[in-house]
Amino acid sequence: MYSDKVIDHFTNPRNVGVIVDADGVGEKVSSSCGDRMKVFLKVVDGVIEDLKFQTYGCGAAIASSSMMSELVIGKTLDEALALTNDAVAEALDGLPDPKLHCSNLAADALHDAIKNYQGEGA
Amino acid sequence: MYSDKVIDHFTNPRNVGVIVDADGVGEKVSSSCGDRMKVFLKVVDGVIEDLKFQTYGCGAAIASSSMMSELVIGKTLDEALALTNDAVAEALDGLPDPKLHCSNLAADALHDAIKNYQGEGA
Amino acid sequence: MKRIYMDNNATTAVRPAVLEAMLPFYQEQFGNPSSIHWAGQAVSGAVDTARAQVAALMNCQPEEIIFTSCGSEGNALAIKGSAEFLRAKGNHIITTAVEHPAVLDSCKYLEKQGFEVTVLAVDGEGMIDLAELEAAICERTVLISAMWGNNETGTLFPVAEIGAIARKHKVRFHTDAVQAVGRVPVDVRAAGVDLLTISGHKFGAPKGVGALYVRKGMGLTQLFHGGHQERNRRAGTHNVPGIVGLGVACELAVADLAVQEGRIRALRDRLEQGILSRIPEVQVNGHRQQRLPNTLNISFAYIEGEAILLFLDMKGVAASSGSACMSDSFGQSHVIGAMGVDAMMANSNIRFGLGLDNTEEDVDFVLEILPEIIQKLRDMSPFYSERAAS
Amino acid sequence: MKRIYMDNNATTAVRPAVLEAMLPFYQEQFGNPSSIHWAGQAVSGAVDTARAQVAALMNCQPEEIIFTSCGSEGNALAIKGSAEFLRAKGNHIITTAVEHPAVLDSCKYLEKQGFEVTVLAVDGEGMIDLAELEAAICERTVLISAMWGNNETGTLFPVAEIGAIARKHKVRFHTDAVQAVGRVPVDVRAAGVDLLTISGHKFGAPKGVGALYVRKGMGLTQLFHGGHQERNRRAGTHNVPGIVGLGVACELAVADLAVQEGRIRALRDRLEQGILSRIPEVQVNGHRQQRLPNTLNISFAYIEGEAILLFLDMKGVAASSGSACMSDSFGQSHVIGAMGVDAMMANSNIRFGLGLDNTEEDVDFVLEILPEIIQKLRDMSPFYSERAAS
Ligand SMILES: Cc1ncc(COP(=O)(O)O)c(C=O)c1O
Ligand SMILES: Cc1ncc(COP(=O)(O)O)c(C=O)c1O
Repeated sequence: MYSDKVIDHFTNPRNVGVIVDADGVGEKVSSSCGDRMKVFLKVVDGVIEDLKFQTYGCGAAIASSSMMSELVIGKTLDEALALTNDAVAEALDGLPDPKLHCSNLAADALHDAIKNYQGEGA
Repeated sequence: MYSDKVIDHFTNPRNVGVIVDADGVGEKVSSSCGDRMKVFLKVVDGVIEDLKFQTYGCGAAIASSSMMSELVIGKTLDEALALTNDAVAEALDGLPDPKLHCSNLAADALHDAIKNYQGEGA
Repeated sequence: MKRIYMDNNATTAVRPAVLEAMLPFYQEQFGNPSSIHWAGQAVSGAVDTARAQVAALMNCQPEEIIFTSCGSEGNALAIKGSAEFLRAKGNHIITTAVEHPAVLDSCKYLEKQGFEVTVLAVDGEGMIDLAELEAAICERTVLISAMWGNNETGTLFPVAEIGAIARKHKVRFHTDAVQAVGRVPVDVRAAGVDLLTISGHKFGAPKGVGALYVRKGMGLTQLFHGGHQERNRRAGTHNVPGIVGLGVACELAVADLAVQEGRIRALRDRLEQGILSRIPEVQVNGHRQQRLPNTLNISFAYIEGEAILLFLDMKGVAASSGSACMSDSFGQSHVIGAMGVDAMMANSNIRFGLGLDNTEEDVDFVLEILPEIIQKLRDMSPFYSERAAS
Repeated sequence: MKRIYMDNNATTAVRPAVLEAMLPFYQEQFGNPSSIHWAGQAVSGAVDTARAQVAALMNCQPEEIIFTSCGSEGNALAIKGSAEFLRAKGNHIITTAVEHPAVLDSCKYLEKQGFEVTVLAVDGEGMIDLAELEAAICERTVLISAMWGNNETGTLFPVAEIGAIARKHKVRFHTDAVQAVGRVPVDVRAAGVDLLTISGHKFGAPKGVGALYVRKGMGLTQLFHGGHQERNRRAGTHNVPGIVGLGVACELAVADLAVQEGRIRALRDRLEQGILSRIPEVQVNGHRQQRLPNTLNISFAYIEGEAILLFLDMKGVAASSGSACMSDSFGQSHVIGAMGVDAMMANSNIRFGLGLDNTEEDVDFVLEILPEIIQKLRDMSPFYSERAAS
């Protein structure tokens, strides 16, 4: 059902946790399945230096969160804002159709965190 | 599906044929399946001395005809008139439900032949 | 006693490669393909493979296949499911007088629900008239159901022409290909078919599994509700071993069409010619040219069919009179009746359905014993002696 | 890796004696039981034997058994077939909120056809209120459909009491016993049931076969039309190997009820107690006393069920969240939802369905790995850290 990459990221999720003094905090709750993701950012010179997440959800949601974190750490905020949910799913070698919506959490929560950071920094 | 007796009488039907100078001839056609039986009698002193039959029909119809012939040869006309379709089926160790009506031909055609004989003799 | 099976239109033995493919799915890979764990995932791939194999046989997309439990289910789902789904559009259905009871009785059921059914007549060879079909189509017509190959006579309908007419008038077209598949090429695209029924046990897959092709975009009201299986079109845990077997049988069937057209047709023709030359007053029922290569339906004057079958059976030869489903019901075949065959000939029709296991020796054995059987029964028949006397 | 299968409510492996009994019917005794020749007669006796075995299991007459292809078919035939048949008498049906989708969606279909459906609520343990049931019955009520054992929680309905109420009001009573049969005694006479559904693959028979008990005198409108099979109540060539397997599985099930009540219940209780004592903030879903002996449905606060299943799966343990049919659809279980379980607990429910093959070692292995899995997921969950913080 799941690709090897999904299984890998689900089994050993990267960057799980909280950043107590985060520069930005974002959150997304799925209206369809109740899955929930929180993203904590550390931003230095417009670059995401660190990112931690917490996820309540299925295997696809957890793997998407983990993959998202790998994709954006070290990237600029603009690059991170350009990350789409589809790109996360693609980086995982795809998700089963009924699970595609679970990958939506990851980019959305990330963007929410960036907005939170920018809103505060503005 | 069929008892051994049915198979035996079907495979080696007794008394098939015609009696050219029969004392009585009877016939019965099934309205439900088109099966048809003809009975030829030789009667001596009120006793069926010989009986031949011709049957167009399924295995059950043929076996019933044959069994009927065995049951009544040597019997008095009264005894033969008392023979029922059920008795024929029973003597064959029974017939499958949907084939029970096929045994109806035999006693009916016999009774028709006896009536034909009695009508002529009266 | 050697046993010769010539009733392959009733059912077939499961082919060795089919059974072999099925066996791992009873005890080792026994999971429910809807389950996400190892036991489920191990088998869901097998169901996908089988779906692709079935689709390849009939030239459609895998998603267009619904697995069913038998031909009767496929026909009921196609006909009732279409009629109910299209009810708002119209209430008229066209079918033919020689369809399998699964089709005819589904239509009768719909008549009670307010549908109007036109039953097309057939000629003496069991063929419909395409002009009559087209003339029967009206504004309210939502479905044409006409079989690919007839189960009693083997007559093949001109499916592609029916499909063209259906398409022209934008009417949905279902065909019961239960007897055709595996015996003649069946291509749903080329034939312009919207729904097509097959049943595994007629071509070397096991009993208890079949499939319905449903062209993309054709909505259907379900027969079984609940489970999301088969894209919500047919609930129920997948019959995994049966489905796997059906897939393999479809793959083999593609490869074996040449055998059907070649060796099996030759055996059937040998049997037909042999009977015609050895036994007087017989009549072949069905279309002379457009016929399944394995099927011979033949009537013997003056005698009754079941009696012939019993004698054949005692010699080890399994054949049938009309369809197997008829064998313990009364009355003559509605197919032979619709062809206008007279009652006595209709009552004596025997169907030989040849299969992959039959040999020339089998045919010759039947040709050797049959004249004697027929004569013995004719000698018992009042009709025969009356005719001889006249 | 050792594989531990604890999803026997989704499906079971075919039992060795069942498969052994089936095997001769694929290639040697492959005939159509409706055929009169040797090939057909050889198998029609086998179908009769199986029918008697199924009847014996549930204490009914063999003629009261209709062979089907699955539980979904049985439920659809019982519910739609009864409703349509009794339409003139009334248009009201009573069912419960925790039925299998095959029942609920059959009722929804009937709603579209003009039937009115009362769906009885359940309490926190998944139990209906008999007074509410009786109060729901009205003049137009033609059918009550209430399951024997729930597939997600194992909760057992008081079937005999429901039967008594149905009888008192002369309403037909159908029960879906797909999960109950083979696990608890199922006696249709004692329970006063009119229709009862079983599915082979839930108790050691193969997928693709089931049965519906139909009490003598209960008319049904068919789902499949045509063939005279099953006394004209279900057309379609018999799935002979499947039917033979179902018969043997029924015979074994009678003998094994003591194992279910004894060894399997003990294993289930060991698992339940073990989890409760090792992991905080868990909750057992379902009735404490009236429950299938093999079933444990349990929720773990703060985390989601599929993630738990995946980690179990990676350790070789197959379990399920809710019914297998749900596993690739969204949303929480309608059963757990109807019990009023809060959303987060509902999303984390795991069903362990124990079976004949499970051992004490299997249970202990699960008890060993589960706490770690739960903790790992909780450590990822925002809900858990928020709760810890508060
Ligand atoms: C209670 C219940 N009813 C009906 C069914 C449907 O059975 P099947 O999958 O054999 O159609 C199931 C199985 O999922 C079940 O658990
Ligand atoms: C043409 C045709 N349609 C449908 C059927 C019904 O198939 P099944 O017995 O698999 O339900 C048959 C088989 O008897 C058939 O020959």
